[in-house]
Parts: sequence; structure tokens; C-alpha cells
Amino acid sequence: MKNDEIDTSTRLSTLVLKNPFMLASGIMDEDAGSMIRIAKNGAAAIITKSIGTKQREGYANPTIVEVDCGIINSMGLPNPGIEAYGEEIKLVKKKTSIPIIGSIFGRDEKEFCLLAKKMETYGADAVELNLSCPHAKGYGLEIGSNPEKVGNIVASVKSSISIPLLVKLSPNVTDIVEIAKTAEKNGADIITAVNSVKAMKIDIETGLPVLSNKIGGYSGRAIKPIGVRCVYEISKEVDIPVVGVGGILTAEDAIEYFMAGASAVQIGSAVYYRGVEVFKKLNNELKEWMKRHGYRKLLDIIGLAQKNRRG
Amino acid sequence: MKNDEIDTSTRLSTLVLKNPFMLASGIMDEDAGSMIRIAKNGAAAIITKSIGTKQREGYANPTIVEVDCGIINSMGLPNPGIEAYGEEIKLVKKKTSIPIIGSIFGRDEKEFCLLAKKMETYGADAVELNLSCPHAKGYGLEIGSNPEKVGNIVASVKSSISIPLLVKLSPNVTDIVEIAKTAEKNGADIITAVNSVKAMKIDIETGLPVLSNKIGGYSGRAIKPIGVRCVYEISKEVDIPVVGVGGILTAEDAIEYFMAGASAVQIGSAVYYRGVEVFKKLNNELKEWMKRHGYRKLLDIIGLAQKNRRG
Amino acid sequence: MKNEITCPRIVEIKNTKIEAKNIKTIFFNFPSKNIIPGQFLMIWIPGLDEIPMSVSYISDREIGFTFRKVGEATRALYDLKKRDKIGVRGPYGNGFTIKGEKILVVGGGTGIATLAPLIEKILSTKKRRVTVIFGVKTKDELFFTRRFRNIDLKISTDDGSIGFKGVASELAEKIINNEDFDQVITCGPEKMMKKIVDICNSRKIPVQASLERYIKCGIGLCGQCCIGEGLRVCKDGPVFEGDTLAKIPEFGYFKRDASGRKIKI
Amino acid sequence: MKNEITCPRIVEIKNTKIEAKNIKTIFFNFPSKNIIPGQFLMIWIPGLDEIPMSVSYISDREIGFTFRKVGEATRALYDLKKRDKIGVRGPYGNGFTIKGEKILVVGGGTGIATLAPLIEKILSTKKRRVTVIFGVKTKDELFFTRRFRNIDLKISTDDGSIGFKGVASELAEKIINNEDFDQVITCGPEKMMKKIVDICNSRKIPVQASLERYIKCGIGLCGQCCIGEGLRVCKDGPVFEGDTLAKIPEFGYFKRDASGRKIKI
Ligand SMILES: Cc1cc2nc3c(=O)[nH]c(=O)nc-3n(C[C@H](O)[C@H](O)[C@H](O)COP(=O)(O)OP(=O)(O)OC[C@H]3O[C@@H](n4cnc5c(N)ncnc54)[C@H](O)[C@@H]3O)c2cc1C
Ligand SMILES: Cc1cc2nc3c(=O)[nH]c(=O)nc-3n(C[C@H](O)[C@H](O)[C@H](O)COP(=O)(O)OP(=O)(O)OC[C@H]3O[C@@H](n4cnc5c(N)ncnc54)[C@H](O)[C@@H]3O)c2cc1C
Ligand SMILES: Cc1cc2nc3c(=O)[nH]c(=O)nc-3n(C[C@H](O)[C@H](O)[C@H](O)COP(=O)(O)O)c2cc1C
Ligand SMILES: Cc1cc2nc3c(=O)[nH]c(=O)nc-3n(C[C@H](O)[C@H](O)[C@H](O)COP(=O)(O)O)c2cc1C
Ligand code: FES
Ligand code: FES
Repeated sequence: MKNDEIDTSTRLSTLVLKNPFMLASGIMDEDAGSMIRIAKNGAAAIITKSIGTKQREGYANPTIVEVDCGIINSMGLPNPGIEAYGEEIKLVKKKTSIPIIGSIFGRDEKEFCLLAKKMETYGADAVELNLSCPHAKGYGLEIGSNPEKVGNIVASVKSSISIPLLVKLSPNVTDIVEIAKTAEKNGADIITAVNSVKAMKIDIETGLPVLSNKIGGYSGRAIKPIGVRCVYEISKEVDIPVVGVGGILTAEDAIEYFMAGASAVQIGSAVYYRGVEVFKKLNNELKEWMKRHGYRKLLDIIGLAQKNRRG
Repeated sequence: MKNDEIDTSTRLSTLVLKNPFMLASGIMDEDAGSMIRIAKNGAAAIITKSIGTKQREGYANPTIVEVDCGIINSMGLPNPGIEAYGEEIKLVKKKTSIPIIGSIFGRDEKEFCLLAKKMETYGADAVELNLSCPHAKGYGLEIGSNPEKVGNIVASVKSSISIPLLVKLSPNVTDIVEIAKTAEKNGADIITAVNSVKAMKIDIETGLPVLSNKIGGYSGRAIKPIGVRCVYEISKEVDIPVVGVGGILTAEDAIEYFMAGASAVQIGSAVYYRGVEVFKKLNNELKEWMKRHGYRKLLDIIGLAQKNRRG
Repeated sequence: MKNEITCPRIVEIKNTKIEAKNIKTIFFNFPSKNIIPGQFLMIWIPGLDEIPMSVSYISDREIGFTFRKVGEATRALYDLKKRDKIGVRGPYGNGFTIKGEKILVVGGGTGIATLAPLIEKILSTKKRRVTVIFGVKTKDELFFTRRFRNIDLKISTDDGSIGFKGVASELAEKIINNEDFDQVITCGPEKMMKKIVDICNSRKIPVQASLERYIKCGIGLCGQCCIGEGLRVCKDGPVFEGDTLAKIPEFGYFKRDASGRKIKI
Repeated sequence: MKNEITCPRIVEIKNTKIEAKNIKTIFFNFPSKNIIPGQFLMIWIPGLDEIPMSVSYISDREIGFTFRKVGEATRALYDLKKRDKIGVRGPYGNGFTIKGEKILVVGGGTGIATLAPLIEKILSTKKRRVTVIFGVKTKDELFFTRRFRNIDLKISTDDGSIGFKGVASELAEKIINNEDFDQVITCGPEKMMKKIVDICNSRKIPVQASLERYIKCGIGLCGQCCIGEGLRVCKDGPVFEGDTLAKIPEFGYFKRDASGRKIKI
């Protein structure tokens, strides 16, 4: 078996991905140029930075701090606003051929619908609802931990667009499965799990939280076992595809997610740990691993730990 | 300033601790002998293994697996049952002079009250309610994520014992502060945060979750930023002392917790990483650090990041 | 310390060997080097159980463990074949420490498996001499009798079907009465080990015994396997010195089941 | 890569020095070795802000950065004294690469701070020769003019209060017209750098410019500082070659604010 006989393509609803490695939202995806670079580096799809109705500067620096096993960030959803973002999406669409998925955050159904429709108009191939940002007051997790709100927002966005709808969930809830099922019932086409984990770093020399917002979202290696658990729990209970995110640095990490039930994965912090070339590297490592283990198609791996589950 | 001029003692309600390092529940505390060894190694207090009304073998092996930045366990609350545990408590009390805190888990108020009373009768100096075990059906987190149940259980246990009551919370909830406040309102004397984080490890060679229970609790270095965040959030909102747990391997880790607001900390996985001598080591490291930084009393550090907080 | 592998490593079985009735060895390659005789592995039978097993063969090429079919996990292991896969973590525990030149090794039942690489290590130094007692219930259960050259091998069977009739500790006592040993090392049923340790302690002969307790974590964390004053069989043991054992009241009398409750031995 | 310190390290200020009006240097010890001229640090003013600063002094004993008081963070920094504490992470970015023997260095405003250790590095090799232009608005803003020996230092001021009257890029053009250089290196206002880069590109003289963009993560993750086709000023830069800059349409024309929105330069 040669590397090119190995098929790592995958599907998410009507989106066809040439490989299972997508760029996670918030990582080098605020402007068209960055997204084009990531696309050229082999990503199968791009989730844009989460965009809101109005321009936002985000929190004051420090907005990011590296800790032992990961990164904690509290950017505060900086974004140029949906109006200004149109030209970025149009430019990326012109220069790339992979799916571009517009991530959006809002306060309520109205905002989400407006944002989703704009994204569709700009040419986005799908929309991802950020219902999970752990550190922005009035947004993200504050909405995404409330099943009723999730249901309403998903249902209204679904009825206002005709492109696939991804819903990105937070692990910072008592029952992520309940939220995922609510999203599915209300029309979500794909679940993305997980956003970063609420965490904090205190500098003991000054006695101060390092991040200006104090609390941030934890990403990177440390959160992989949490993300895998969420994907496993969700996949068991929903019929729509699940996209895994959180702590994926190597193909082995991604394979854990695939076996847990993920149809594709998103890569965030690894862009720091392994460079922008990480997408190509991961796809090669994945093919090597599949070859060594006698798998021809990625589809044969997806959900394996679900199938092997007893009871 | 010499090391012995530095005062690392602390108080939790009426419990006086010679230093802030307690043994966390579930670590070498199922039998009297182990607890005596830990006491001799310098722990300031011991939380026993969580004990239930009936003998339980726990889950089949594998019950534990080490991952990159921590440990995932799913012991399944093995314990000899409260009746058999009396002789262990009595023996430890006879052979040691530090506070022994009986950890208990039950299905409902009735079970919790029975267990707490027994612990008091055996001579325990305090009781810790395990409302947070992430992997035992019908127990722990399943109860501890429901504010109403937490309120009822805390209130009834409080009224049936006269020793201090610790309530141990889980980070696997949407709002840990709400649960902490409910516990406080219903009579908890001390909050312990956090129990382990729901997580999973899949072996990709076999496609199987490693733990027999599939999902377990994540402890060790990786969870420190999560625990620190919880302690910070809780301390801001409650007036009773908070005990920090999660990923403490060094005195610096503990200091982060103290600054976040913890009056004492519990040590779990570090017994593996640094040996049973970890308690002495931590207290020495803490004194060294305090000396270098000109602090005489631990009390001067506690809550520093709260005081330094703006807005 | 980080010679240990702490997340199960999946290995392919290179070979298996029936050593005696219901006793089998499984061989495989394992990346960890410098395994000390007396150390053990946690063997994961995926989807079923994970159990402790002493390393019974140590070489640069491959290692093995030898076990008796006694319950569900060992039965499943017994049925595995070449190229099947198991998960392995370890090596854990302290292992034996050889002292002096004239050594008596007393193995009972599958304890023989634990002692085998120790005997090889003793023999690897020219000037040492070793007397070995293998005690089993009956002849059919004997194994490893032809594995070693240049040892003084004595056999005991409960039913007298071969060798000395009686338990290994009785034979050991006889031999100790006749010969001087620098050290006695034993592994087998705890009652037998208790007798041997008592004999040696009363005669001030250095003695080591390798204990079994219910193992869960294997890394000294959960406390499941503790004896005496918090001695963890998985970490501080499984090998203990005679003077340590003299201070452990439960040695020879009771152990704890998976729930932590005391049960008679 | 792990020469970087990525969680702010609290350091004590060893010394401060007023270099000119509103321009100050802060000195401290920093564990990271081998800092390349052109690399920058993220300076945390605890409780206030974290901002990028080029390393302006590099020695084994201590390092320093030199800054102009322009807003809240730099004002707070300006008020700090010996023994006060700041948090520092880095060094980040690529730094300058010296090519050839005859080099022209053109600094404008605080860009001079970024170029200072580069000039020292150029001078550390005997056979290299360097011509330096320092351009400022007015005489009072000049600094580092006496820091270097053996350089051909030319000064330009917008108001002609000293040296050449005009902007540094004009003076640079004159000099380039008269002399051949192996390389031109510049740091300063982007409009000025744009002119110099254009001049050099059209004459095929290798040129490097150090850019400024709004920095948040500093480690190439968040995308805040990207220019052109995803070039991260914090990671792939801040120093870029002339041919790269030629392909970046916004160079000299616009940057992005903290929200990612385009603003004119
Ligand atoms: C350090 C150590 C080294 C060992 N080395 C060997 C060896 O080399 N060869 C060999 O044949 N046996 C060895 N054993 C014993 C072996 O682990 C048990 O025989 C095996 O676990 C039985 O599993 P089972 O499911 O087949 O039997 P079960 O039917 O489950 O039980 C049979 C007996 O095995 C015990 N047992 C079950 N699980 C465990 C466990 N996790 N830890 C300890 N005991 C357990 C039970 O308590 C019971 O007494 C060793 C035990 C220890 C503690
Ligand atoms: C790689 C790099 C190296 C630099 N080196 C130096 C130096 O050696 N000396 C020096 O005086 N200045 C340097 N700067 C510029 C310096 O970072 C800004 O002057 C400083 O951030 C202003 O902060 P403030 O709060 O005082 O001003 P503000 O009032 O906040 O803003 C003044 C200007 O500084 C910019 N600024 C504010 N925050 C940032 C930020 N996080 N990243 C980038 N720009 C910001 C604003 O966009 C604005 O244009 C460098 C910038 C970069 C990107
Ligand atoms: C700097 C940074 C910015 C992020 N911004 C967003 C965002 O705008 N929207 C969003 O849904 N997730 C955001 N995330 C979360 C990531 O998309 C991802 O869910 C998380 O980082 C976990 O994946 P990782 O461990 O691979 O980084 C951000 C993460 C980081 C590190
Ligand atoms: C093997 C093991 C067993 C545990 N058993 C219990 C338990 O019985 N009751 C309980 O409240 N917490 C239990 N815990 C959780 C710990 O008390 C602690 O909250 C957690 O491990 C985080 O701390 P650490 O990172 O220092 O280990 C257990 C943890 C481990 C690793
Ligand atoms: S088995 Fe857990 S401490 Fe020994
Ligand atoms: S500042 Fe984040 S990528 Fe440069």
C-alpha cells in the first residue's frame, strides 16, 4: 500500500473534505491572507475567527499565556465586525478551493441570524455557531450552557440559511450531551466539540492573574482527554457528524478523536507547537499510521471505540 | 529570617492545621496503616477514601492510566463499607494527632447523614461530602451538579453532626460558584475544589477506551489551571474557607492556589509524582519561597490575587 | 524512574509456551530495559481486565511472564496465541536484592515464575552458589526444572508424587538446619513464606519474600495494596526484607480484597 | 525554539536611563541567551498591559529595551524605577540577518532602538563597514549618537535643527546614489521604510526592514499581526526581506487595529 492509495478524505453533511484536518476558529483566520496561507499548507477547511455584529477590540493584553501543558487565552472575541469581514471571505473564496466556514457569535437569535445570513451571502460554505467561548460576557458559553437558548438559536439560524450549520460546544457544562442533542433536534448539521476549558494562571511573584480578563480558555495538549471524552459521549447519542477539537498535536491524537467518533478534527494550538505546516505533517503522519496498521480509508477508523464498546 | 520563624499553619473553620498540605481523598487512605504513614510524612490532615454505606469492589481494572500531563482514574468508589471502616479510623486516631476527615458518598440525604454520623462516632475530626466523583453512577457528580440536591444534603448532614463539614465540588459543572454558594447557605463550613475532571483515554492500537469504565477523572499537572480558576471564582463569592485541590506538584503550584483564595490545599497525584515524602518537601519548599519573598505568615499570601484584583 | 511505561503499551505476542498443566508463558518484545528480577508488569487483556504478572524471562531480545490459569483473566490469557495483542505497563516494584554468596531460593506454585530470572541472575556471577527448592502440590504442576544449569535443585510435592513429600517450607527448614546460607529468598503461598521468614528471622538469616496483594494502580497511588504501615506492595514491594515483614502483623494472616476489606489468607 | 520564555518571567529593574526627551531604557537580567538583534520581548506591566519592545541592549550581564512615552503603557513604564518589577517573555521573532561587508543602516525615531544592537553586531566583525543614518523630528529626540565607535553616523531632522534637513529616507537615497552597499537595513516609520525598500528593490540592493503591527499573542498563533499572505510579524518577522515586502500590498499603506480592522498608516 502506498501513501497515495490511502484515503483520508471525509464528509461533514454536504461538505467534502480532502483530509480530516481543519483550522480551528481563532487561529490565524482574522484576515484573508492568513487563511490563504493555511489553505496552501494543506488544511482541508477553515473556520474563520468568530465574527460579531460590531467591531470589537477584545480584551487588553496580556490575552494569552503559555502554561505547563497548554495555553490559556482570553482574547475577548476581537473582530472587525461582520460588515468589514465580507471582503476577507470573498478574497479567501477567490483564492482557495476548500470549504470556508464562517464562525459567528451573537447575543441572541436575531444577531446570530443576521450574522449567518451575511456569511452565506459572502460565500461561506457553512456557518459555525460559537456557543462556547469561555470568557466573553453575554456571549458564547453564557448562551451555550442553556439548552433552551441553544435550541432557539440553532432553530432560527437553521431556517435562515441553506448552507450546513455547525454548532460548537463547550466542555464547561454539566452535560454536554444534552446540549448536543438539543442542537441536533433543532437542526444542527454538525457538532463541533470542544472549545477551550475555563482556566486561570496566577503569577505568584506579583500575586496577579496574568490575563487581563483573569479567566481564559485552556487549549493544547492538556485538554485532549477532555475533548476526546466529550466527542465520545456526544457521538454515542447523536446521529449527525461530530468534529473533534482540543489538544491535537499529532496524528495519534487525531486518531483518538476519530476512534471516539469524530468525522474530522480542528487544529488550534498546534499551529504554535508545530508551525503552520502542521496540516501537511498531520496528514502525512496519519497516512503513515494507517499504512502501518492496514487501514485504507479513514472511514474505517471513525467511531471504532464506539463499535468496540461493550454494554 | 530562618525557616522555623516562618509560619505556614492555617485554619479551616475550627480545624487547626500545622501546615497547609492535606492528603486528598482516594490516595493511600483506605486503611489505617497508609494514613499513619502519610501522617508521619508530614501531612497536616488526611481526607479518607470516600466511604459508602456498603462494601464496593469498584470497577474492573484497568482503573487508572497515565497520560501526557496527568492521570485518569476510574476506581469506581471501592471501599469496605462504613461498618468495616470504623476500626481504620479508630486506629489512625490512636496513632496520629492530625485531623482525620472522613470522606463519604451516598445516594441521598439519608445515606449521607448515616455515614456522617458514623464518621463522627468513629472519631473523625470533620466530614467531607464527595459530591463530585466524576464516574460513579448515582453518586458524586450526579448529585453534586444539582443545586437543589446539594442544598438538601448539606443541610441535613450539617444538622446531624457537630464536627466541621467540608463539601467537595466538581469542576464538571456549568457553574461551580452557584453550587458552592448553595453549599455555604445550607451550612457547609468549608468548600473543597476540585475533584477530578471527566476525561478519557483511547488506546488507538486496539481502538478501545483503556479504562474499563471508559470515562474517568483527570488529575495531575494538567488540571491545575482549572482548579485554580474554580478556587478563584468560588473564593470571590463565599465567606467560608476554600481548600484547593488539583495538580499541585510543587510549592509554587500551591501558592497559586493560596493566592487564588485557598486556605489550604490537598495533594493527590503528587504522591505518585514525588513520593510519599511530598508533604515534607512541599512544606520546606513553601518556607523557602516565603523566606525568599519576605513573607512570614501563610495568611499573608492567602487570597492575594483576590485583593490585587481590579474591578 | 521513567524506565517505567505507565500507559499500556500494546505488544504482539511473539510466542507462547506451555510450561506445565494450566501453566503457560507468553513472550513479547518490550522497550523497557534493565528489568530487575522480582519486578512485575500490569498486563491488560483489552476489554477484560488488567492483572499483575511477574517477569519470568528477562533477555535483551524479549521478555515473558508465566502464569497459572485460575480465573477469568488468566483463562483469557491462556487462550491467546502468537500475534495476538496485549497491553503491558511497567516494570513496577522494587525487585530482589541479592546478598552474599550462598543463597537458598524457595518457590511455591507460580512463585517459581517470579524467582526464575532471579536464579539466572544469581548464577550469572561465578562465585555464587544457589540451592533451589521448588514446591508444588503434585508432579504435574512442576515447571522450570530443566531451565537452569549448575543449581542444586530440590523438589517438594504435597502428595509426594516426586521429591520430598510435604510443603516447601518444611523442606527449607531441614536444609537450613543442615547448611549455612547468606540469604534466603522466597516467593509462593503466603503461609509458606510466613513460615520461611519466621525461621530465617529467628536464626538471623537475611530473608526476602515477594508478596501478592490485589493491585489496581500499580504505581503507588491508590493505596489498594498497602500492608503494615502504608507499605505499598506495588511500589515499596513486592519484595520485602524479613525484618520489615516481622513488623507487619497481617503478613501470613490476612489480605484485602478489591473493596479494601480484610479477608483471611 | 525553547530558548523562548513563554510565560511572563518577573524581573527586577536593575537600572533605567533617560536617553532623550521622553525616551528611556530599562535594564534587567534575563535568563534567555543568544538574543538576535531585531528580536523583541513582550513586556508585561502587571495589572495594565503587555506590549512588544525590541531588545536595544544585548550583553551577557543584562539586556535592555528603549522606548518612547506615547501612551498609557509606555507612560507607566517610563515611571518605573530601579527595583520595580515587570514581566518579560520572549525573545520572539526572527531578527536581522547581516549580509555582505558594506552596510547602510537607517533608523527613524524609536526604530533606532531596534537597530542599536544590530550596529554593534555589525561592528563586532572587523572587516565590515557601516554607515548609519539616524532620522528624528528634531534634535531633542536624538539618542544613541555616542553609543558606537567607528561608525559613519549621519543625522537627519525634519526641522533641520541638526544634520540633514528632511526625512531619513531622502538622506538615504542621496547616500545610496553615491555609494555602493551590500545591504541596507531599516527600522522606523513605515512610510519611511517603504521608500527605502522601494529604492533598494529598484536597485537590487538587498534590504531588510523591521515592521510593527499590533501584537497580542507574540507567538504566531492568534493571527492578529498578519500581513500579506499570512506572514506573522511576531513570528515570521518582524524583519522581512525587500522581495517579500514587495509582494505585500499593504506595506506602507495600512495596518490592522486590535479588532483586526484595516486602518491607514
Ligand atoms: C506482584 C504480583 C505478581 C504476580 N505474578 C504472577 C505470576 O508471575 N504468575 C501468576 O500466575 N500469577 C501472578 N500473580 C497473581 C495474578 O495476578 C492472579 O493470579 C491473577 O490476577 C488472577 O486473575 P484472574 O482474573 O485469572 O483470577 P480471578 O478469578 O479474578 O481471581 C483469582 C485470584 O487472583 C486475584 N486477583 C485478581 N485480580 C487481581 C489483581 N488485579 N491483583 C492481584 N491479584 C488479583 C484474586 O484476588 C484472586 O485471589 C501476581 C500477583 C501479584 C500481586
Ligand atoms: C515588534 C515591535 C517592536 C517594538 N519595539 C519598540 C521599541 O523598541 N521602542 C518603542 O518605543 N516602541 C516599540 N514598539 C512600539 C510599542 O510597542 C508601542 O509604542 C507601545 O505598544 C505603545 O503602548 P502605549 O500603551 O504606551 O500606547 P497606546 O496609547 O496604547 O498606543 C500608541 C500606539 O502603540 C500601538 N500599540 C499599543 N499596543 C500595542 C501592541 N500590543 N502591539 C503593537 N503596537 C501597540 C497602538 O496601536 C498605537 O499605534 C514596538 C512594536 C513592535 C510591534
Ligand atoms: C488564541 C485563540 C483564539 C481562539 N479564538 C476562538 C474564537 O474566536 N472562536 C472559537 O470558537 N474558538 C476560539 N478558540 C478556541 C479554538 O478554536 C479551539 O476550540 C481550542 O483552542 C481547542 O483546540 P486546540 O487545543 O487545538 O487549540 C481560540 C483558541 C485560541 C488558542
Ligand atoms: C486514584 C484516585 C482515587 C481517588 N479517589 C477519590 C475518592 O474516593 N474521593 C474523592 O473525593 N476524590 C477522589 N479522588 C480525587 C482526588 O481527591 C483529587 O480531587 C484529584 O485527584 C485532583 O487532585 P490531584 O491532581 O492532586 O490528584 C481520587 C483521585 C485519584 C487519582
Ligand atoms: S495498587 Fe495502587 S498503591 Fe499499589
Ligand atoms: S500577535 Fe498573534 S500571531 Fe502575531
